[in-house]
Amino acid sequence: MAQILYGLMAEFETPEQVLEAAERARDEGYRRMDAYTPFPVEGLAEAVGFYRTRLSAIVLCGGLTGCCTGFLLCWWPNVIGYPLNIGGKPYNSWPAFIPITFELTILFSALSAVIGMIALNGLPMPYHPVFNAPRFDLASRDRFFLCIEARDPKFSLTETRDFLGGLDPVEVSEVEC
Amino acid sequence: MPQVFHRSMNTISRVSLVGAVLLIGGLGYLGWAFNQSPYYTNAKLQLEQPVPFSHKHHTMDDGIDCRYCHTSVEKSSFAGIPPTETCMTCHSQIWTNASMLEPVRASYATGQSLEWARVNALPDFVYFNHSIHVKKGIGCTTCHGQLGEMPITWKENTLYMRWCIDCHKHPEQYVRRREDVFKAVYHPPANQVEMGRQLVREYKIRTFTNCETCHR
Amino acid sequence: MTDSKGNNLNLVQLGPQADSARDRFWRSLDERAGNEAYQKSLAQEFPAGRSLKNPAGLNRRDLLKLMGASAGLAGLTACTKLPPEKIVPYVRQPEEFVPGIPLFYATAMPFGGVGRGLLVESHLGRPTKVEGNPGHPGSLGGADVFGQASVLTLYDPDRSQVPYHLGHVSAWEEFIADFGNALVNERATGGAGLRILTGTITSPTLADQMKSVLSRFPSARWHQYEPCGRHNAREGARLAFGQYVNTVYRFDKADVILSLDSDVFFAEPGSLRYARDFANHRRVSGPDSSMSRLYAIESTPSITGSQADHRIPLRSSDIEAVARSVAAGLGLQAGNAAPLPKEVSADVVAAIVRDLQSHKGSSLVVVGEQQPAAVHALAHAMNHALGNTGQTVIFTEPLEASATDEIKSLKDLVSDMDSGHVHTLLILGSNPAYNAPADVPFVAALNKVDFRVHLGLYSDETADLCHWHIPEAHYLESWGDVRNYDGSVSIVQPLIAPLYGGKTLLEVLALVQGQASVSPHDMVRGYWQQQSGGRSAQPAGASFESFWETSLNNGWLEGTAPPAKQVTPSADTAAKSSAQDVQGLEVVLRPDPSVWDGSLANNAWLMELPRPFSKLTWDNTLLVSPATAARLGLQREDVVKLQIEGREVEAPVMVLPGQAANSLTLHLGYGRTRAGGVGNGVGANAYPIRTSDAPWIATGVTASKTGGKHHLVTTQNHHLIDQKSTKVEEESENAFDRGLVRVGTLADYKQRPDFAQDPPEESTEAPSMYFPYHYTQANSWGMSIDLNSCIGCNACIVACYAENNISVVGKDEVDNGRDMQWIRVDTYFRGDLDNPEAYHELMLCQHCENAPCEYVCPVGATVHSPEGLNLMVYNRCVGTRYCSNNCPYKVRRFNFKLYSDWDTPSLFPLRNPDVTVRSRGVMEKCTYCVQRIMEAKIAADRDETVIADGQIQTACQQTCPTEAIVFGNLNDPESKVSKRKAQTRDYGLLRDLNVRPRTTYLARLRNPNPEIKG
Amino acid sequence: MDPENDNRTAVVETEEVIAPGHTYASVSDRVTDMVLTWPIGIRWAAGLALALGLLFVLNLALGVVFTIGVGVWGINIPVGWGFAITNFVWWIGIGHAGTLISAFLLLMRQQWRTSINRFAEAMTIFAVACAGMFPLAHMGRPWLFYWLLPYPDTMGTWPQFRSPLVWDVFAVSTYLTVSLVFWYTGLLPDLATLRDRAKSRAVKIIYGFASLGWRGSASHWSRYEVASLLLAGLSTPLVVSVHTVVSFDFTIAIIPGWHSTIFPPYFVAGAIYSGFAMVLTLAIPLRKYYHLEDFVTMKHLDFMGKVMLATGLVVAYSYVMEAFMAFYSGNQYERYMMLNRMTGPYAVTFWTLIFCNLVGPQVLWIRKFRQSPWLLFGVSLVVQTGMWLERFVIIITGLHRDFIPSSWGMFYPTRWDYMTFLGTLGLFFTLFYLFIRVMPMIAIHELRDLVHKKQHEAKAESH
Repeated sequence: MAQILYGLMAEFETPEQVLEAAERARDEGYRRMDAYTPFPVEGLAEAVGFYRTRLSAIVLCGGLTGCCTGFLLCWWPNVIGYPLNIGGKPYNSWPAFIPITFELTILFSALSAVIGMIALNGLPMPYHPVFNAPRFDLASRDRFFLCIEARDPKFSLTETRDFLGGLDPVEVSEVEC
Repeated sequence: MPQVFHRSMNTISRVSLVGAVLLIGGLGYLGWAFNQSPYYTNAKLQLEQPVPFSHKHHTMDDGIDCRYCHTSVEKSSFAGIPPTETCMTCHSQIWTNASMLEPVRASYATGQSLEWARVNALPDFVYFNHSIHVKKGIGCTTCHGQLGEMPITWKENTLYMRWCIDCHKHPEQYVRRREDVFKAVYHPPANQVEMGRQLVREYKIRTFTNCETCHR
Repeated sequence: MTDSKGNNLNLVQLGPQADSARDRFWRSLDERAGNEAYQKSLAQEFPAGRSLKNPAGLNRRDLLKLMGASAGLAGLTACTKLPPEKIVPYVRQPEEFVPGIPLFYATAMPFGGVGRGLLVESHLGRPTKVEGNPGHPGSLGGADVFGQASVLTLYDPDRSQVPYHLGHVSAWEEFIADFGNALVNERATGGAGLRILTGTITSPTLADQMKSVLSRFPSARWHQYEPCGRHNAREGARLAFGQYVNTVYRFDKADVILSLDSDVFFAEPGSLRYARDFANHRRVSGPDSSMSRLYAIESTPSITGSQADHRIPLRSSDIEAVARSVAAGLGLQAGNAAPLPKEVSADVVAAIVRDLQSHKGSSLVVVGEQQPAAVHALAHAMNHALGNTGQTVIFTEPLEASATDEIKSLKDLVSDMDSGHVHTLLILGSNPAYNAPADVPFVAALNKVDFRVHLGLYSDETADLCHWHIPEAHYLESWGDVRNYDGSVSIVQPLIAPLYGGKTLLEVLALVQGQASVSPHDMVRGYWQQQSGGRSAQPAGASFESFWETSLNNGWLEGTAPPAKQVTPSADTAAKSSAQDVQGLEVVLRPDPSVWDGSLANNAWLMELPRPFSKLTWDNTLLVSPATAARLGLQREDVVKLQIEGREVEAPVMVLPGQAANSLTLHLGYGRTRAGGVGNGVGANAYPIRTSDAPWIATGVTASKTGGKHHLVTTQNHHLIDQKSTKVEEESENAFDRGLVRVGTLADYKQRPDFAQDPPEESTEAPSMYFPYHYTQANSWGMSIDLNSCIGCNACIVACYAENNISVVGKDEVDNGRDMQWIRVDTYFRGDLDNPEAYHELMLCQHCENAPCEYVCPVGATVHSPEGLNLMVYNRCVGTRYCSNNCPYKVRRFNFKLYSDWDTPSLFPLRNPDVTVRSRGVMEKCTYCVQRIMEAKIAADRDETVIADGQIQTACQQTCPTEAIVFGNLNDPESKVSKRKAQTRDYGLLRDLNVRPRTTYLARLRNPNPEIKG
Repeated sequence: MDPENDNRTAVVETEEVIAPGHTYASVSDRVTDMVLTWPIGIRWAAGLALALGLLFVLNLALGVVFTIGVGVWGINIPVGWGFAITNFVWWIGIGHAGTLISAFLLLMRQQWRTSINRFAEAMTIFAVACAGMFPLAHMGRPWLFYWLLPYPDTMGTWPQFRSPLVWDVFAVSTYLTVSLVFWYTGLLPDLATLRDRAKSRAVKIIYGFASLGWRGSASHWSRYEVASLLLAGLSTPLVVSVHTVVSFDFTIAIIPGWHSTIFPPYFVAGAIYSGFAMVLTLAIPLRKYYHLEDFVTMKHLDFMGKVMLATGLVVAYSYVMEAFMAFYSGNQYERYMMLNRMTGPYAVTFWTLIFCNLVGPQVLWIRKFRQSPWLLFGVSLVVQTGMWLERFVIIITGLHRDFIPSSWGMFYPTRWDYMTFLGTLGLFFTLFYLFIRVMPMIAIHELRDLVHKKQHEAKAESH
């Protein structure tokens, strides 16, 4: 069959196994790989070569934007846009503007956190080659997968298959694009 | 095999996300556009009138002053709509049997009033006073448009509050010399703002944006 | 939201000639007369759905209908486009009309036959607002509730709109024909069968007409009967002087006043003037000012009594005894003085006597209409003995064109009718079928009259029994004249052509003389022209034309005031006493403070007006003193059956502090059956227990609980803590704890002029986190209310109704706590329950500089103007009611439902075009009459003048008979209001909240007699 | 397994946060089956029907309110706010527990949050939805609600940003949005599980879209965890701020009984109090009906009981301080208000609330009671009643007798008041019934994580 290969997928039964496998693969010099687990496994991300995310920075920017927006939203109409004498209070009665400033800060940061996370994860992505792996549905239940991708320079169908086979997986399967 | 979707679905889903955002924005814009549209504001709309009265003809060709018909514009909140007899002062002499003027003659004969369709209507909770605006050097055409160029009268502006407030905040951009107030066609001079500032001082124009100015 | 401004573009519809308007009504009526449903609705005279009692139409169908409308309005404010409007200009415009600028005309309102001078505001021929006429001797600019409310009666949709013949729609022309036939036989007999019944008539022109009628029909008779007229006063005068005279008091000269059961500041024809003189004479500008002293002995709390420095609650039938012992003290042969009632000690009487005697010529004894003629006579004797005659008491020729014993007059008429002598009866502007005394069988006798004609504003109880009913012209639609309290003559000039083709008495009398088409204007003018020939009714030299013009302009005729009359009471006056039964319970009948004798029962403003002291609306009750209530085991709302000589009436009980023990008060004017949609079936009709020999005080009464309850609705709760205890109720206790009402005696005040001041830590200068706003504009508005002058007459409330298009909500909604009055008269009691001091306090928006209502509004619908007004922008309001919650004075009013009447066309022209008519879901409140302020400001700016002090008057201030309210510019130290606020008596309510109210009060002062303890 | 005719006997109660013997597979299957394979039970359908009935009542009531006006309620001058605002505060308060469990306990690394946070968050969202309705419905002209939103209108005007009501708009909408996204984030992996476990293609597609194609990649998980932590960190101050802002509606006003600095903490504590009560009200029947004793264990009930006790005591302290300050302040208006509250026309409601919030819950001191589900259930209902009454008393007694005695009045609720309140219960339960059928009511991936941790601990002990 003339399907292009996405990579080789090894299935494991425990998080410890997949973690060990990932580290071993890394020592073997594989770089383009990813692990798929039903719950976050500590250290696994680092093992497959993912170190830090920019998410926090994004959220910080979001928060600051929200903060400024909030205050200006209250300040501008009251001081510039349409100043009115409200109960004898000064136009810029900033203490009264704090709640809205605060709420918008939270709102903006929260939204940037979620949207940032989804975007950085490249979602939505309903179609992904790994779903072609026959038993991949277990990845969201009780099995742990390690996939070495074909675009990895060191990738070779036979050697990689042997390498993965050596990590005593439940099985190793080819994943088409 | 757990694959549920075709690969094209990735593009589709992302595009549709972007599309949704654009759609919301677009709807917002449409709402705003509708709000400004003549359909909604009646601006620039020519209404059906019993007599196709032409301000252009009467003010420019005949050179009749606004106050000849709108008698109370300088002393009352209401500019005044001329009674039929005002029309007849001339039209008992000229165009005495123009068919277009039949309703006017009929009204004069029967005592039944002409029913004009209102062109510049404000909501009833808005209290506008013509006399003070005229006194302060705000010309007819500033709000009513270049009447001297209107064969059939239409509403020139939206008459939205935002529009009123704009002038109430920056009168210098609109005020004119008192002698020019009743010009049926008026184009502000190049130095409007500079002249405006000077007139604002001269006419003691204060910028009222407090509510009781118009709402009581 | 919409307002009636739309209408003022309909320039033609209601001009003074208003032809097209009249046509419209006739046409529509003709059309409707055809269909059967309308016939039925005519039968019961107030078509359904027109009832004002529930403007919001509380039955579901009406509601949904109305809500449809409100939904439309909703849209109007939300995102639908404005509906297309028409502009309908005049064909020929009256030159005095400038659209948008109101005109003012002087006229006079005949009330109980006597004139009240008025100045009426007219927008393009629509009278919208009644004010007192400043140039008028009887008004001096003040107006009372009846005058203020009269403009609503004019537009009352329930007024009769067409002549009825036997209950069917007919026409004036048909009446002329029919009446002509009836008169044929009368001419033959010289009018032997012709009788004319009117109320009290003071109009010279009318009298003149009547004279010529009687000369044409020599054997015809003219009868007068005024249910709440001044019968006893008249008879008292005749008892004392052997002739009828009119009594005029001069309160501006009276230093010591003894009031015997008299509500002289409310119920007299001259009340407005009396109240003004009294207030001015007591006005305190500083510690060196003086005050007159008022003793009031009365059976039920009256606004006069609330002003008294010493008030003694006493059964009306006991008062004569007190009067006699006072008279004896003054050295008069006071006849068989009954023993003093236990409530009054001899020392008190002695003290009063000494006080009176030490003020010979500057003292005054006044007696209320309720007291029998003998007491009136006694008072004349006392005033004479005190040398007050010509000083504080002036006598003139009677006001009545022909003063008679009206009760006897009515009795004669009825006996004539009964014996079948009467063939043609004209009942002109009165309603005897409802208000004739119970022992005068008017209704029974009426059926024996062959041809009965009724002229009236409403197709009322009497109209129902007559062959013909002719709609009467409202005084704002009529030409005429009328005498004022002092005998001077006012011209009644119309503000609008009769809306429903109503006729005046003059026209009917003219018709009797065969003149079908003579205008009342010509009659009045003609009469005075002819008079001016003879009597000196005009300054010499001046042409009648100019005299007439000035008279119309002034509202009254120069030089018509009759000269003072020298009369002395006959020696035995004091000895004449009325044989009054002084045993057991008494019931005192009084004209109602709102609907008077019942003729105003269909006026929704008056119906919803909280009655003084009880704050009751939409009812009349049996007022009972706490002690008596405890003794008889009566509770508020118990229905009680009163029985007097087989006559009986049932009424609910209201326990009222200050009511005299063993004296029950019941107000007349209720229980109408054909008043109209508002008045029908409201309250209990007291006339059935009213007899001709004791029209006011009925003794020998038995009161028994029926076991029933009737729900009473008041706008201010008085929770009596315990009827037997001596504590006043909870609300008042707190009011005084909180320093809302501040009172001192004149003596204390001279000692401590600043007794009313707040302690410094509670001043408006309390520290604030924010820098205060600086009111640097030329004007900065504020108000001062002198509690020492306010008599609590309610006129301000009705004035506010008319000026600000305030809606009536009906009994149920008032019960829900949703009355819409912008200004209210709070009443608090101090002292023991049986005789508490009562204090009136006007409560309206205080226009706080740090307004708590403003900063909580989410949309900025209520904000502050640079001139210190607390603005309410109706069209911006979304109705969260947060502002009202946060208003410490609770002066805001909310349209919980659609209260404004969008359905009744006849009410549209009533509305003030300068004030927005509020729609459902919108907050409203007192605006200091911002429309008047803006009008003046624009005018001043346009004409490059400045606003003079006093040029802007709020509606409440303008109508106030005692000038208790002053409004003006605080930035002008010379303005009246600044001067008042500079007084040491000035204090603000709840200043400790640091809301900095712009409305402040002058503390109340009392001037008790030091000789009288407690 | 069918909940209707379940033949298991003797439920095994456990002291752990999760019953022993569970594997990744068992927990996944157990929770997903409830959504995917269990048939619709009669009792569930009946419950939904009842809720829908109440929902109809809500429509009717709101229909009348919108056509006739808020005048159909018992409100008046002086009592301008009645049931509507009471319900608003009550619902908002209830919402708080959900966010607190999912956010605060997450930050505290509390394991016992795991099996209750999901439906607690759902509860939050539905409660806030109910709450959000009232400010709108109580307006005199609700069709103009958008004037409270800042947008460039044709009038050149803006909302009045000093008004607590505008703060409410921002606080509540922010709260709703953040709760929603937080909830959805938590759902992502579980939706993936549902997608993978679903049999029919249609269901797969639906959950497939909903899960955005989540595939559990290691890098995703790490970003996911960062995001969750940040959200938790943001939600915690948010949830505190929301009820603080709600309490501003009263504290900003000058009305005696409203104008008090103690309100913010007192309202937040009260909110958590009533919120946990609602969680129990939902959890206890749920665990019984769906046999979740393995996941929602005695330990959970015990902890929630303790939380209620703690917050209840804070509330009690606030009541005492409120009363004390009223007299200690020497302010005569405050003093009268407090006396009137205790002895006036509304004394009954006041003392009822004291019983419900102070006296009743003291039974929670006793461990045995904390661990008897039905008694706990009873207490939770009592507390919720009490908390509703608390808001009622604050609003009504504050307003009905304030500064000027002549304007004193009374508030008598009408049938429309009651119908509006019952109606929102209908809305709430309708949403909740639907939720438990289409969404995993327990966070599956967190359960797996929990199983993993438990295994670790087991190992650690065995070594």
